[in-house]
Amino acid sequence: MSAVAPSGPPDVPGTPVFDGRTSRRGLRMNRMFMSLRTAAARERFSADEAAYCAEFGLSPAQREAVVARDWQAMIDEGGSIFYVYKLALVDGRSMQYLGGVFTGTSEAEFVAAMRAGGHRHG
Amino acid sequence: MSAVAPSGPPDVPGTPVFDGRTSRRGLRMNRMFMSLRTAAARERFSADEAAYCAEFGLSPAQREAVVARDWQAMIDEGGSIFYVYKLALVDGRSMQYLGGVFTGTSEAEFVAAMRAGGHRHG
Amino acid sequence: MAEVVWGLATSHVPSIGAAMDRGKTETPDWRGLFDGYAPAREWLAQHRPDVAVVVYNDHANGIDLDVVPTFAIGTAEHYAVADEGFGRRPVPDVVGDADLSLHLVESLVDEGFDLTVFQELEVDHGLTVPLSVWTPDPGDAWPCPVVPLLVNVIQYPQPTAARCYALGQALGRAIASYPVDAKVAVLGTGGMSHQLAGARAGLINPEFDAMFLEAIEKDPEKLARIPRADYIRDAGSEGIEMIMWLIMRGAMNERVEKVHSHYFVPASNTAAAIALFDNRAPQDA
Amino acid sequence: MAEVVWGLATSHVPSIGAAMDRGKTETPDWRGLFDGYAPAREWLAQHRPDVAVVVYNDHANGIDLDVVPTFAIGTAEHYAVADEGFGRRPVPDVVGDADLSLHLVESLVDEGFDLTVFQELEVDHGLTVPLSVWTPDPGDAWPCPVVPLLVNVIQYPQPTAARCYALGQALGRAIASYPVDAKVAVLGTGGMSHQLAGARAGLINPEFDAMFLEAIEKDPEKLARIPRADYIRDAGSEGIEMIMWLIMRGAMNERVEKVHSHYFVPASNTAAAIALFDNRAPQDA
Ligand SMILES: [Fe+3]
Ligand SMILES: [Fe+3]
Repeated sequence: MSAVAPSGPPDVPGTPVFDGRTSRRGLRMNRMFMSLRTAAARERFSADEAAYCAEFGLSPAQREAVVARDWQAMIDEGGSIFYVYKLALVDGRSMQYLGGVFTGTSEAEFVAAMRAGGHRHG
Repeated sequence: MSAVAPSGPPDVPGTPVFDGRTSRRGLRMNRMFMSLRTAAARERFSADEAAYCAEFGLSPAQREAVVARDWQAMIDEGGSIFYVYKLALVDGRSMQYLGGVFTGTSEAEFVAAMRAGGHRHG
Repeated sequence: MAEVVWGLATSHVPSIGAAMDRGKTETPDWRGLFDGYAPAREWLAQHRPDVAVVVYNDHANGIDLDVVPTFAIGTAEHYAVADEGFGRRPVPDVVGDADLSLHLVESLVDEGFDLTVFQELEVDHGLTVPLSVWTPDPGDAWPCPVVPLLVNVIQYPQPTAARCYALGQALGRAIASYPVDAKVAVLGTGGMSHQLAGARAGLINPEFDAMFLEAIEKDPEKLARIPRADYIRDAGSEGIEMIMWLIMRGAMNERVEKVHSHYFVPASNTAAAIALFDNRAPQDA
Repeated sequence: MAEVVWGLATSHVPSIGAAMDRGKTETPDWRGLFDGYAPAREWLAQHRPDVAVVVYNDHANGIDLDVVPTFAIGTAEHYAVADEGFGRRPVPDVVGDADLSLHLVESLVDEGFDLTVFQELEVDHGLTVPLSVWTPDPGDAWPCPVVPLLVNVIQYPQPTAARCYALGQALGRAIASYPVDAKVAVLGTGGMSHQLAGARAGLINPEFDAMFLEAIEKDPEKLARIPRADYIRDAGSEGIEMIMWLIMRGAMNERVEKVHSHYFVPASNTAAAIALFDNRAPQDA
């Protein structure tokens, strides 16, 4: 049987790739994020964030990242940006705000950069 | 664009084929059958079968088939045999009993026929 | 027999829907985008299909990460619009076309595409924003029933661009064999270049986008040969969703006629585009 | 690099598991089946692999009909044994091998197989009965970790036999490229001829089964060419699940050596069989 190796997840600096391994790491946390679509869940979450995280089985590192709103740590701990964004919405934060966080600028600066054509590739 | 027609579900006399259309028809009923895996669900079902069926959104014909234990009608109304079987288990019935029902014999006769080599194809 | 009459490629950024829902399409931030939609919308209003296949991905609303299908298709008669967290978009629910869905499942599985069948599904902005781009004022109902075709673009390994294009070609053959005299539209959604997380967040690559916009019309095979890693590197980790355009394009004829296209930066964090193709262009002999 | 060391085809009828769980393997009804397992079990006890891929289908226990994937693969570290209604089988839970699962996902999607990924899964008799056939007394744990590979054999359109065989061949290539020095077993489950509902309930076709048992060893391509309709007609509406054996066989070498096979009627409503193949037979130059 001839061997065909998979091409593997790409390694692009500055680019988190949400691959199968990452998704396994983040499964419970992402499930928790997705649960925040209902008002009832958001209320329970806000009443005791750590307890809500424990209910979903988050790891200590994940729970700390969530409670501290350490968005980069959430990504590092297996968060998918589309799921992490559900938590941002709970806080009334926008994707531009997150873009600022990830690039070390303010939301206003990030928005201005986007209006100026975005961060150019290359 | 050249047209490629699908081969389509086979038409074999005496052989219900559980195709996509059948599965759509039976979706709610099959969901109800699958729910019967827990003791709590079986208790609620047994307490008021019609109400339990209504809760799952079964059609009147499906509900009647279930309540009357009309196994053939359950298949006709979109039941998958693996799901219908969950109801048989509630009644303490075996797959051989169902085989008897579908072939118009008793369970004992069906078992005897299987021991004698089954219903020969052809 | 059914026929693909047009194909529409369009971004599905949620803020495009939000701008429409909140009456902000004339603001300085948004006017440039929506003005660019106008010619396509006019043409589309004159070319109403009987049914549309919308190729899209879900974003933590209709499906979760417990089950990640590479390709999935809805077979329902009705798709509710998802509440993504703070109330559902004020747009009509989506009417399905189970007959066409089931025909497509049979055709595509026959051809060796390993579809997952969703018998029920709530649809999110990935599907409803493209419908809004097409039909800004649907009233009580969208112009026609819709078959949702979902692609995993979120979790690596996504299908390759080549596999998406091949699926599109098989989709075209499947539509052509549908024994109903129906005009079918196909929408490929997502893109263009963008990346939401990481140090490259805010990435825009207008050169890649221009190349893609040109080639999606004239040389889709070239795009089908691009490896996933190159999409992620050049168009950003979320820009890879442009592979969904290739499914739309694959379902069309070799030669299509561009009705209109428009490119705009930014739609929130994203380069946005629309590209509308008429599938009734004369073909080479 | 990993290597497929053996392949086992076996029925997964729930009553086979029940007979074992209830100590009925020596009764007149069952002795003929279990006696036929003995030589295979002895050989298997001497050839313990490091990990096994079990190709099977679920039966209304781990997954429902809301979502019907053509091919799905579990990527979990642990798979609980499902309670199918009246208590779970008294057998160990299944330990997964997420690393191998993720390698297979990447390899197979790269090759154009449109897998669905199950990040969590409860496994039913379709998977646990084959493990019991292999290892009647597992004690606290099955002999090795398991990767579950699920096939839609319940809802038409099932994948074609040809597609299953092609998936098996790609699975073989993927295992061969796994950069771990592991001995891998592959189990193809289900069959043989049977039909549970309809006027043909109780159907057994020993001629078809004999042909299949012979060809799965020597001419799997012949089996891969059989249309689904013929499987359903000749082997019964549930007998079509034998297409799962082709995935196992496809992952093996062109030439395999049969260690043992046995055919028995009836296991409740089904013709049952076991066929064990050594993948280390000498190949043609
Ligand atoms: Fe998207
Ligand atoms: Fe089975």
